[in-house]
Amino acid sequence: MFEGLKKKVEEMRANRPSPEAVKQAISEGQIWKSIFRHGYPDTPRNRIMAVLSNVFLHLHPVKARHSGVKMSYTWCMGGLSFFLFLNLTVTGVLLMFYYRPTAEYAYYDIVALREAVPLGIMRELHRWGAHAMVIAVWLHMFRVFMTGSYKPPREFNWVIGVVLLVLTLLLSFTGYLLPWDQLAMWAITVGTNMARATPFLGFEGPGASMLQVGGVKLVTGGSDIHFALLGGHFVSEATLLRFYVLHCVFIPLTAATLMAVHFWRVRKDGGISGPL
Amino acid sequence: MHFLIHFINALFNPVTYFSASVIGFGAMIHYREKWTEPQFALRILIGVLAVLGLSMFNDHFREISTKPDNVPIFLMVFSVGFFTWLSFRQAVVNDRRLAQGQPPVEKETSDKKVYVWPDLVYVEFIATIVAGVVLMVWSLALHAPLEQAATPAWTPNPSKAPWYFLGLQEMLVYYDPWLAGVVFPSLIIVGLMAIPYIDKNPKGAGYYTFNERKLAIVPFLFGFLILWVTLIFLGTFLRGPGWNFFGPFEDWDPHKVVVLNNINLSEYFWVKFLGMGLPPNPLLRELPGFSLLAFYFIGLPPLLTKKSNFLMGLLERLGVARYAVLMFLALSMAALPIKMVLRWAFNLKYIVSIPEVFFNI
Amino acid sequence: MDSKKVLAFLLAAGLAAAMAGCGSNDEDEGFGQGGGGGNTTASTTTLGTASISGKVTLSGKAPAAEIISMDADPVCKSQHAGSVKDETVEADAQGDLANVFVYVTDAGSVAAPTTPVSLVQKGCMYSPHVFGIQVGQPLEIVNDDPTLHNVHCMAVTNDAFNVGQPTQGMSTQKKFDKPEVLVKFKCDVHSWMHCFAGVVNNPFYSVSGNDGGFKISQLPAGTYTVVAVHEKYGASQPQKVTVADGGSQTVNFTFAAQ
Amino acid sequence: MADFKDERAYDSQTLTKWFLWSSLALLVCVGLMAYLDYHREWKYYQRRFMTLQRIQARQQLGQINSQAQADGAVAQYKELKSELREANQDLKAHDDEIDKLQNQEASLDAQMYKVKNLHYQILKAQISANVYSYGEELKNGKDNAGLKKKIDDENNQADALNQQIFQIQQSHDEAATQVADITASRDEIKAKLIKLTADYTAVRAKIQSLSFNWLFYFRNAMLLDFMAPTLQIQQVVLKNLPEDLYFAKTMRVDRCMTCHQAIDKKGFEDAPEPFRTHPNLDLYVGANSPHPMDKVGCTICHGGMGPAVSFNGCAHMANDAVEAKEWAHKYGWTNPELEGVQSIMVPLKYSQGSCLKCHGSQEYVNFAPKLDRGRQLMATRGCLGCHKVKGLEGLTKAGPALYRVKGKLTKDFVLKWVWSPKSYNTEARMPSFFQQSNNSDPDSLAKNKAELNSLVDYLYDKSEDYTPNEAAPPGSVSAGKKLVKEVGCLACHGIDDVTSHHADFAPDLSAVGSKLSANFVYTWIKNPQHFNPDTRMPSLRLSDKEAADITAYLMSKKNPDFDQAEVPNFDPAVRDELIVEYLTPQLGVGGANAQLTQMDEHARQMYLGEKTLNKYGCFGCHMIKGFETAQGIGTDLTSPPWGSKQLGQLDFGFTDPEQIPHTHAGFLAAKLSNPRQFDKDKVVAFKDKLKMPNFYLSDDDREAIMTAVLGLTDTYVPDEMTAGIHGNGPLLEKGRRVIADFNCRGCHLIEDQGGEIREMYNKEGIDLSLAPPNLKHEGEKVQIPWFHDFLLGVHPIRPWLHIRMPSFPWTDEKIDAVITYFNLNDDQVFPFQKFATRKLTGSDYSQAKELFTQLQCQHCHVLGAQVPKDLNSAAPDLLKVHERLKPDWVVDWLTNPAAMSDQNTRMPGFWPTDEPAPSKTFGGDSEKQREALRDYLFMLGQGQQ
Repeated sequence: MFEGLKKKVEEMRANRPSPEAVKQAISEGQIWKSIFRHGYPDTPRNRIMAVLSNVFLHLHPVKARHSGVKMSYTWCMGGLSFFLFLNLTVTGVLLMFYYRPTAEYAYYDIVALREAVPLGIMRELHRWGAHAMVIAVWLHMFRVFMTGSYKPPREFNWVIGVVLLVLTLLLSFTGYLLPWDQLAMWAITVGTNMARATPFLGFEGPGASMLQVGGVKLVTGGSDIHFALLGGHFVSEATLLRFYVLHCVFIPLTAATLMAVHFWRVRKDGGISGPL
Repeated sequence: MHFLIHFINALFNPVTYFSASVIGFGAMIHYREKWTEPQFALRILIGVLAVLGLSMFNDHFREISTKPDNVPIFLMVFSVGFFTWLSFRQAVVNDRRLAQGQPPVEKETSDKKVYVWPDLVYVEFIATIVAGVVLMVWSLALHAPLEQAATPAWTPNPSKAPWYFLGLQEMLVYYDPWLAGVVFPSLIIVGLMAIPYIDKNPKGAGYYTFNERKLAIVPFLFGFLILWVTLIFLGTFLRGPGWNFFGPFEDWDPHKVVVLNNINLSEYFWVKFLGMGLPPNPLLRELPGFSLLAFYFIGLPPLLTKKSNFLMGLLERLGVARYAVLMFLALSMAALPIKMVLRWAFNLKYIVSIPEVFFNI
Repeated sequence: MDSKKVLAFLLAAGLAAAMAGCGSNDEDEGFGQGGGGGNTTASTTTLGTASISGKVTLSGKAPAAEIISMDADPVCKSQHAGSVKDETVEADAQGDLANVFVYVTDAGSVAAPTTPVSLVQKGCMYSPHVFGIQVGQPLEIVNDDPTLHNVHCMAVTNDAFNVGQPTQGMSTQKKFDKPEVLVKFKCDVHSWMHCFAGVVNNPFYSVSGNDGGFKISQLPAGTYTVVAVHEKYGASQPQKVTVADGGSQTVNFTFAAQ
Repeated sequence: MADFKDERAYDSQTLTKWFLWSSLALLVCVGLMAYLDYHREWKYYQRRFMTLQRIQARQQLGQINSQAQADGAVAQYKELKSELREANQDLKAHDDEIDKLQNQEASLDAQMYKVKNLHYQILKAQISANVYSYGEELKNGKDNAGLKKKIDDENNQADALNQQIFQIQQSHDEAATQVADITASRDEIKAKLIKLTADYTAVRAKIQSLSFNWLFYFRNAMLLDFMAPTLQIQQVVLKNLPEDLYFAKTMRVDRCMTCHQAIDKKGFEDAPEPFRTHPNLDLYVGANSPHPMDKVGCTICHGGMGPAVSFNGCAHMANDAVEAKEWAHKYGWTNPELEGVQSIMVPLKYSQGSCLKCHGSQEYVNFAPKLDRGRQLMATRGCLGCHKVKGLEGLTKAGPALYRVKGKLTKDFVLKWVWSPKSYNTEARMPSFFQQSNNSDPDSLAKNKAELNSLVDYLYDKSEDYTPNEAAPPGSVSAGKKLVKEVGCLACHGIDDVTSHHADFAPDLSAVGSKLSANFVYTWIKNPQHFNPDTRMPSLRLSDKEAADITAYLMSKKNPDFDQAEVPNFDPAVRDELIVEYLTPQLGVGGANAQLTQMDEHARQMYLGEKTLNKYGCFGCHMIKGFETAQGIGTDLTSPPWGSKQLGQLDFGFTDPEQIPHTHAGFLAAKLSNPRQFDKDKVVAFKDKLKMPNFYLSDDDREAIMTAVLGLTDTYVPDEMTAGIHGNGPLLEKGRRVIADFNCRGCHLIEDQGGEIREMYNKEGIDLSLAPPNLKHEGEKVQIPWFHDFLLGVHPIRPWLHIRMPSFPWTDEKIDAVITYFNLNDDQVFPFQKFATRKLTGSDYSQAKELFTQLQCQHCHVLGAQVPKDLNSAAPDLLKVHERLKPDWVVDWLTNPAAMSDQNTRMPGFWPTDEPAPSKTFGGDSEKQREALRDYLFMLGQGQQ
């Protein structure tokens, strides 16, 4: 009964394929092909295909200046800023599962992250990542300036970059409030107090008292830009919610959109800059 | 030892700190050939680390510098230092080549193209991993700070803004919030955006150089390194309770008392100089201040341009509009150090002071 | 059952199979397995064959025993032919001190016997004046006088009690549930009446007799700390003694008369 | 491949190496992260606690074993085992039969399944469906007869099946019964065995569940511990004690029990921390205690971060430097207070201060003796004269009234006394203002002397005249000394040579001979109100002879050194200088000098005297004419609550943090031990120097006051959790205020606290039944009219006691407050009821009388004129029972005297709970006997013999 089977097995053993043939079979097989559309990228064609056919890699051109891919030239700070942004998005989403932006819970949710929540370390990853991103963005800008890479045709991308810098700082700033501890509240208090002094728009700003209609002041402590920012006269629960929404929805979406433009412009403006 | 600590603490006051950083900045520009030598740089690094290590023996310094939220400042200081060195190093090398008529290093290979896979992708991937490792180690080693639950019932002393805004908070010492907190930051953003449109210098695109772009690099670096980074450092480590200045090894005593007897320009002019009372009309009272400002922003640029061949050349190269914007931005930037000096030298509080409408400069 | 739990169950089953060999297969029935943690002092002990004996003496001049006046209650007075002496310090000419409670402080506990210790009030005096009793062992208090007595136990660790015994022949049973050396008993009706009990959790105690001698027996082999306690002079310095099976050691205690 | 190698920017090998090493580093980091995340501190403690419990269970097992050995259970067990073996042997013969029966059962089971589950239930479902269809058709006007019939048929079938099921069940039961019959004897033995070994088996199972076996590791394994981990965070959520986060109130969550696992479990009293049982589970933490864990939690009393589960996250606070060092070594602990953490724990030695959070509106907190002591000290030492403290407002001032100081003390005495109170008497309560660390320089000394002299002149100028109305006859010093000790002076006063117990409610009398005249003392102790109508000093109803003896004794208590000390004199020039200093701010230097020249000597003394009085705030402790309602001069300790003050608000001056920790407790300890030390190294003008006087407190007293002050916090506690403000609370507190103000607890135990004079009895071996009575159940005990009359006109109840209940100068208001307090505290019906008792007649009466004789009540009790022989053991008069005692109390008292007062009472229990009644009267019914005896006693008093 088993004789036939035995024979068959022996036969298969005698004809077993070499490792190379297995590799070949896999990388030329239908599944591999359907996913990657090309073979292992060790030939020029496959390398081109690797970049072209991959949704993540197609940010890149197929080929780049030899001088531009050097670490000592780019410092990789733009890339790291993006990586940190991604990292912050992922950890931030995880944190949103645990965090409730209300005066009642916000602080103790953070305590819980420190004390009890499994992998509460994501809060550290998020906070330190944010600090690192601020520094990375500065250094990226520093590098771009030092290599004169804002010069034509890249002027507008530099402008976008400046906006992204501001957004990065705002992201960090709005996030600073969320732990709802003394450090957070007072840093935001100090940081937002200046809004009261915005010329014309803040009630303690120059010119605000000139905005009157029929003797009624238009800009008061309850109707100025500071109030709009905080949702009240002081940092309070309304501020927490405002900053939460800004931090989690509004600014990241804006930044992501501008980043797409930024990257796209890098490609369209001739890739990583180099001497002409 | 005790004496040394006292000496260092005494040395760290706003005047010496700021003057020293400006002088240091000048020296950095001037002696770039020297300190960009790797050997020399290594020695500086070792020296800095040694001083830092020794300082850690001081309880107060250790307490302040190991606060979790202050660690990024060290990261910033060291990375900015390193990358400044790196860029200057490459700039110096390129400048030497340019002086000898050779193209910059980048030019040699810029015409060649390499496949993005694997060269760039691989490098990016490794950089990502390394950054991930650094972030994880950092997160494992240091807990994110968490203080007491928020309450407006008591104010921590000092109350500080997030560290990246400490430069602005430092400006608040010299300017009112509407300037330091609103106008200057806006000018910084606008100024940064304006750079590519003002800088008409066609040279130095895509490679490191200093000699070809002196005019662009010096003000930019002055703004970034002096008015931003060192002020953050100052705000973090040297500003204590009551926003008073403390030496690096000095205890932050909340009861420290500091002389504060600053006087407005109008008082200088009307009371001290003319020996009469302040005019009741605020506009008249502040006339000297307004005149001074008008002179600074409107009178000074043409005067300087006339006197200086260099500026004249610049005007010709840039055209009036660009030149005017440039001058305005440059003078605005210079306003901070100028006000600092006026404060230290003459205890000048405000140049223009109309508190009735919150208009103080 | 959600899928996570199914997965977990499969994993658990696999692990269980793998570990079946190392699981403990102790039979969960019957006495005698486990227990007695060995390294702890509160362990239980079985009786042995060693013994400790010795003598308690009083150095210095013993105070003269006070004569008790029983004038207040004629019933008491009538029961004694001569004068009655206070039993607080009972020492003879050689200084042999009676009524000293001697016990081992660091032996394990032994289950209490069910036979009661008896405390009799006779002639308005307690008999015995000092006695030992085990935790959980019954104490039988008997009034043998035709007058009112009350038994006021001044225990601190244990529950105190105060029982009136108005008629002759009345008896009351009590138990102590914690060790306590010494527990005072007094009668509030007859202010001179008092006695002491040493409550311990093993039978390794003794009370010195009129010759000052005592003997602690049935000890298992081992090293022990022995302490003598007197109602007036308090506890002695502890003494360490090592005894072997069937062996006997001598320990003497001396109190200084004040 | 080789053809484009030159186009590479990087060397593949290098990149791969970088990639390899960085990936490895990343892997290590991820692993480390997961590992550190999994290994939490609290898990370690929970595992250790398992071990601890296991060891305990093993010991228990050992005890069970030896107990089983002792009471023969082991032998019984062995016997049962062998019986079981025999029974099993016997059963072998029936094996076939059992097999058969069991097979039968199995097949019946199968049948049952088939009939019940397959046929019957399906049929039932069908019927339901058909009934529905039928009904539906009926609704549509169609009567389907066929279907109706079908339903009926099916119903019949179902009934048949049901019958079948019943029969199967019956046969099944029959078979089972047969099996049971055969195995009955064996099963009985088995049941006995199980019962015998139940304890043992349970403990074995417990040990099993506490073992680190594979199941433990499986359930708690990394990534699997989401299912049913045994190691878990424990917590209580306290809805009724929310935490005030300023913007919102949030539920308090305490997780302390995650590590303090045995906090509510008995049996771990001696275990090492963190596994120790909470002390006094009947009062705290225990489920039946007034502070159960699930209602009160931990942090409301102990402070700290409730939701934290790490040693440092909880903000543990070390008790002392030794513990701090140990913790630093063990847990890497640093003082959280110095790091700015606000919700720090309260060091254990101050934890009683937390009682104030809920009990702050109460006069005293019975279970917090240290806190009570601290608050009492704050009142008696005069802290409250200068500092405002919530809950301690409106108390009697700490020092004597100075309205008639002229007639009591000589000027020289006052000068010397205020200059240095301690040189008069080391126990003096008057604090020292002068010769302190910040005013001992020659300049300050000269100025202080000028201030002092003008102050005394001022006080004497304001004083009324007074002359004692009686002259002291000669007396015996030794008899006086004995009296002082016996009659009860020592419940409030201390004297150096009389007692081992030192009361400090009232002034120490050790040197009173140097202070007062004999006539004054004599008049004073006979009638304190003669000198001061408002004094709290009571009368002890001393006879002339007794008063004379006590006077003689007290006058013998002199301090010769003080008598001979120099009177502090002053330099008028310095005084004038001070006056100018005071005048200058308003008048300028010139104006001030001009003003001075217009003042004569007297006016100058009066001017500086008044300024000095205001400067030092003397009126805080003394009643001084015109200053009765002046505000205290010290920092308000309540708003903001001192314990919650920010550290930055405390001025540590230039003191060394190594010597004086810059914490709340550190500040307070330093302030209380040397109040002026924060002026050290400071340059301060004379008038701005720190003024708080030195109280020379003992370490214990300082700790008590610190407990009371650190306990003043702003922790939010809702009204419903606050004690003493609901229902009868305010009425109770009113009475307690009188009790505290007049130091009733100096003698009496009230709510089981106080009775300080008992300390003396204890130390000196005096029988405690001779001490003042325990007033437990006093409200249940005495009738209100009697109580009122007694307090109004105190008379001895137990004449053989030496100590006397004093006669207090109380108004009806105070008496009412006290009586109301005692009654409400014992849950007496309000308004208080009247009592009527039964009249005994016939055989009831004769039996009661017999019982009265049998129990020999008169052996101890006085009965009118009939007095027992032995007065040493005498007891109160039974003829007074009817007017003094409440009937219910009498029965309770007879049932268990110790429970109604304390263990020291001489009254024995005649009716032991588990033994027959002592008498055969009333059919031996204890209850009836006690009631009859009570009624008999009530009749006795009303003359119905």
